[in-house]
Amino acid sequence: MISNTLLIKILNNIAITIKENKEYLTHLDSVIGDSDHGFNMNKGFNEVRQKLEPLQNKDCGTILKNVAMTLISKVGGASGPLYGTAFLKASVVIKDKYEISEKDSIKMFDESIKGIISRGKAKQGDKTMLDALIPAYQIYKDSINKGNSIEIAISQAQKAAYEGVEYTKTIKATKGRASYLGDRSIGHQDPGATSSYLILKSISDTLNNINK
Amino acid sequence: MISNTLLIKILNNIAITIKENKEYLTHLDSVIGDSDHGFNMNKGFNEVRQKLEPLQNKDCGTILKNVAMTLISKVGGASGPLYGTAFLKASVVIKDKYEISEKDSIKMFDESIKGIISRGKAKQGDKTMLDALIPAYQIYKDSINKGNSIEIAISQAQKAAYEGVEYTKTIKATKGRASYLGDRSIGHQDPGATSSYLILKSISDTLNNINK
Amino acid sequence: MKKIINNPENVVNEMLEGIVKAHPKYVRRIEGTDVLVRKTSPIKGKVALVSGGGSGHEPSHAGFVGKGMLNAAVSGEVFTSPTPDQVFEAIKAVDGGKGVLLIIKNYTGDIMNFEMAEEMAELEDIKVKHVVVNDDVAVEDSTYTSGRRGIAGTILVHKIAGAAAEEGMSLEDVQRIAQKVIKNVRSMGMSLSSCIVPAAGKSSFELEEDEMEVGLGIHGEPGTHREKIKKADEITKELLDKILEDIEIKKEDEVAILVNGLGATPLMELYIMNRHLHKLLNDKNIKIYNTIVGNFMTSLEMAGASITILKLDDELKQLLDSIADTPAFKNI
Amino acid sequence: MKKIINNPENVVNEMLEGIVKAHPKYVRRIEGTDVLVRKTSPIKGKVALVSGGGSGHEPSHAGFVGKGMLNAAVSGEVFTSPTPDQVFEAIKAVDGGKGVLLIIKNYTGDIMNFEMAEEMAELEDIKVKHVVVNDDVAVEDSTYTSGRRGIAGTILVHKIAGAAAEEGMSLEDVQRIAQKVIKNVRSMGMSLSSCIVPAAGKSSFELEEDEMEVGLGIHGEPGTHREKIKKADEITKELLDKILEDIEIKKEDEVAILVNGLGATPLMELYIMNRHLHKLLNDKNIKIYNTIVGNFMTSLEMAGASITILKLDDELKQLLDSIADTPAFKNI
Ligand SMILES: Nc1ncnc2c1ncn2[C@@H]1O[C@H](COP(=O)(O)OP(=O)(O)O)[C@@H](O)[C@H]1O
Ligand SMILES: Nc1ncnc2c1ncn2[C@@H]1O[C@H](COP(=O)(O)OP(=O)(O)O)[C@@H](O)[C@H]1O
Ligand SMILES: [Mg+2]
Ligand SMILES: [Mg+2]
Ligand SMILES: [Mg+2]
Ligand SMILES: [Mg+2]
Repeated sequence: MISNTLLIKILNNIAITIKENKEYLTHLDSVIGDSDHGFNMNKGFNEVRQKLEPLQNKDCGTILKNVAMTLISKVGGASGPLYGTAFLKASVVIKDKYEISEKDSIKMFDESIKGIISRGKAKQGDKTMLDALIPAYQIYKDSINKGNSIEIAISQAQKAAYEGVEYTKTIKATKGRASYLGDRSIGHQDPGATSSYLILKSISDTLNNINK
Repeated sequence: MISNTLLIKILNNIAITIKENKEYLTHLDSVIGDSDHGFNMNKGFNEVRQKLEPLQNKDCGTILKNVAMTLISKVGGASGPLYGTAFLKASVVIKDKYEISEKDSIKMFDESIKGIISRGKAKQGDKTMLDALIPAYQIYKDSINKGNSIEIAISQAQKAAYEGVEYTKTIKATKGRASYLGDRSIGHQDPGATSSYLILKSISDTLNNINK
Repeated sequence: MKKIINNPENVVNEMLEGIVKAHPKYVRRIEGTDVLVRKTSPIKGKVALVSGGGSGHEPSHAGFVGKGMLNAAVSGEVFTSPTPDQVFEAIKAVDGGKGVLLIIKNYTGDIMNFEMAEEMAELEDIKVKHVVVNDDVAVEDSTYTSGRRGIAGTILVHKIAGAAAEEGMSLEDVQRIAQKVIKNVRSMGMSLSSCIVPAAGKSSFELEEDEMEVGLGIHGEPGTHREKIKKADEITKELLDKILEDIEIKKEDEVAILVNGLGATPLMELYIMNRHLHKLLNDKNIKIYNTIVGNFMTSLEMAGASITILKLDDELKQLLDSIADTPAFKNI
Repeated sequence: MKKIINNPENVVNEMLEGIVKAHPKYVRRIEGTDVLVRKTSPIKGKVALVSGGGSGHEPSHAGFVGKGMLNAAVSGEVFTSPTPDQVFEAIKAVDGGKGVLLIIKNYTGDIMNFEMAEEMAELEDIKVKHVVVNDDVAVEDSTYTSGRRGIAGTILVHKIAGAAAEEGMSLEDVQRIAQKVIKNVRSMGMSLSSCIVPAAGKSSFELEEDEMEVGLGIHGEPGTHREKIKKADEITKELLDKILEDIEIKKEDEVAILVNGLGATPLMELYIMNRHLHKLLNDKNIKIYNTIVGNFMTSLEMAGASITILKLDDELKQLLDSIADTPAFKNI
């Protein structure tokens, strides 16, 4: 169970994580992209952070919808609409709810990924954020379905996402800006997969610290 | 006495000297000017060299007038009109003559310098070619007047020109492009003074080798 | 990082202010946005053209707002597609009742953001259509890539579709014309140096003193491959050959050519390329109807150039010739 | 040396060929020379304007040959004044019987070569006059220097004197107008990097990563001094302050401003400077009548910019506003 208060805390920590990794993400994007991923993600999540205060007592759906709209209107590039759509789809699942159940969380994760796919037309193996998110989601779903808590499941999921990031190093990009590099993209890790991993890792860290 | 044949040889050797020092002169000009002195001088004297052949049997005045016109129409920049004017004024002194006497040579040198001064409005101490040419001329005149040969006089003159070049390192440019640098021109040797010295040195070398 | 800027985070905003101050007769800014529209907007009874993309390509795109070309330009952060709300603001500001055509360059981000704006506009009953420019032959156009990128050829889409709109054509016709240009335009670029994204603060890639990067885009991304630097004539031939592999241009065909500088290349070098490009096309008996040389689609301070070839027909020729009056492109 | 060229010795010739191929409606080349004249030359009954100088400043000067500006441009080697015979060819080709005005930038070499051409023309009874542009306030104008250099302000002399000639004014009047512009125009520049003269093959000077050169000319010569690089707003203020020390501009005076790039500076940065320049002048209650931003008087691939201020009166304003149609400057 994740309360709206905890959700706010999670989002705040994601924003901090992105900020801490701004240069790192931009560096990754400079190698196979256009050097803006860290700057743009930080711009968006920094704005998210500033909007959290007045959302304190709102329902989880409203909170996430606001996050989504902020990302869509502040990030730009490829990641803005993709992360924006992901949060928007997740928000619909928990419309009007003040708590997120285990079951909700699977649905949210699933809908987010579906949103990214329908918006960006990519699939696993294209060397995008999906290569971190899809394996993470599969582990997450299995783990919850086995009866694990959100804390445990998300901790397993972020590890899978990390492996997904590692996997992106081995493949050729066929979607997004890195695809222009062809074979020269091999050997380099995908910035979007990395930011996805960092987001999951941040959620996991927040949840697991709280429960300790 | 310098015959028209010897004059051709002198001019040919000047052209070779300038070619050999093309990079050097350009380098000097890059420090306090605009990096073109070597290139332009070489362009002009290279053209002069190609024009010498058909001038073989012409009088000295015609030869030098041709050199002057070639320099004027090929060198450009500040040095083109200045060297062009110098050779033009010298050519007038020996109009129609097939030999240059000691006395002619003083007059030619004098007229050349006057031509440079009237065209460029500079004076000694402005950090220009005049700082090599004027002291060289004074020594040259004195030496010939003392009864020395052209060979000896020109050899003394080129040494004075060399000292003139060294002197340009100590002073501030107040004419030409280097003057824009103000005090920052101090410490650097003047490219035009250097090319003037190289020309005199080349004449001296030619004459002294021949007589050995 | 050597740049004449104040703060990397403010470059786009300060640039837009500077553009408006420079060209007050042409453009004004929609308050609270990074959208520049023609001084008098909307224009009733005329299809409006909206283009845009990341900043750093100046004079693209704001420099082409004016008579005979664009109605609005939307500027994102440096090399970052603008967000949907900004594009939507542009659409609303320029729609004169006859509909709006979005000119999008083929980048994942641009397409997603512009399409989202289109969805928003449709909800408000504004007629919107779009075209996607993909002229860069460096990238293979297959289902295994994101397809060819949009680069300098975009300028010709602006010019020709802009002329069509100015003539009062319907949205469908303006879109058809824009698509015809896109179908017939190809570009290929190379560079001698990288650029520095202000917020990143360092070069996007490094090149050795004797290397050039071939087939690169306009966002500081590396190209398709690296070579030893060649002579201007060889470079020109290499770029042209690659273009002609991709599009069939026959003897006696007429073309417009654009030799575009990426930002730090002296005009002298662009003209030297242009000279040889003319020779190569003449040798092939391809007729050059129109030549454009200059910095139109740049990549910050990148040194390099691209060549664009547009195959013309009578309709395109007439539209290319018509008057344009914008800050960065004028045809009298 | 990273350049898109073939052979350093041929850059000027090949560039001129490329220019003629790019702008055949505007210019043609006088065979056997490096002179470009308007397509239809001479024009009877109109004073003709001839400008020129070393190459490497593109689009200066050939880019300004056309209606309302120059009749001929003479190109020397890179950064080298053209020779008198070339200037003389230009004079002969454009003289339409009403005389020719030479627009010379204040460099020893330019003055000597152009004056020699003037002497040649006088021998053939062609009426020739000249003006010397010296707008660069970096250099003190005293008997102990060669005086202020001519830099970007030259463009405004071309524009305004060109308009006067187009109106049919006499040679004396066109000269008077040109001199009025010269008297009222001042510029000041800075750079972030040097340029490479093709024939020299290496940088004219070196700057550290955190240094800028202030008060430099347009030939890769070092400036008056070196400073730590500053923010765009500070640089703009420094340049403007130096200009305003040299020329009195009072409240309510009207000016034209030109923010000129030296070749490798992104337009983005010029616009950022322009923004602050407007603010500074507004704060002083100086009225900006006209703003020009772009690369007009460059120095090969040098990164940097200059600011030019021209104090206007009604006559200059009207001439500045009139039509110009040249490859690099169009006023519709
Ligand atoms: N079609 C797509 N589907 C999913 N993710 C994508 C797609 N295209 C790009 N991405 C992700 O977006 C990341 C780049 O984001 P960003 O740098 O912000 O945008 P841009 O490429 O427009 O500069 C890539 O690393 C990749 O993970
Ligand atoms: N007014 C002048 N009188 C005499 N010599 C001059 C004058 N101005 C410049 N010079 C000489 O010309 C040299 C520069 O020649 P060059 O580089 O060919 O011309 P530019 O300065 O036009 O590039 C200087 O080093 C100086 O010796
Ligand atoms: Mg990116
Ligand atoms: Mg020089
Ligand atoms: Mg981007
Ligand atoms: Mg010179």
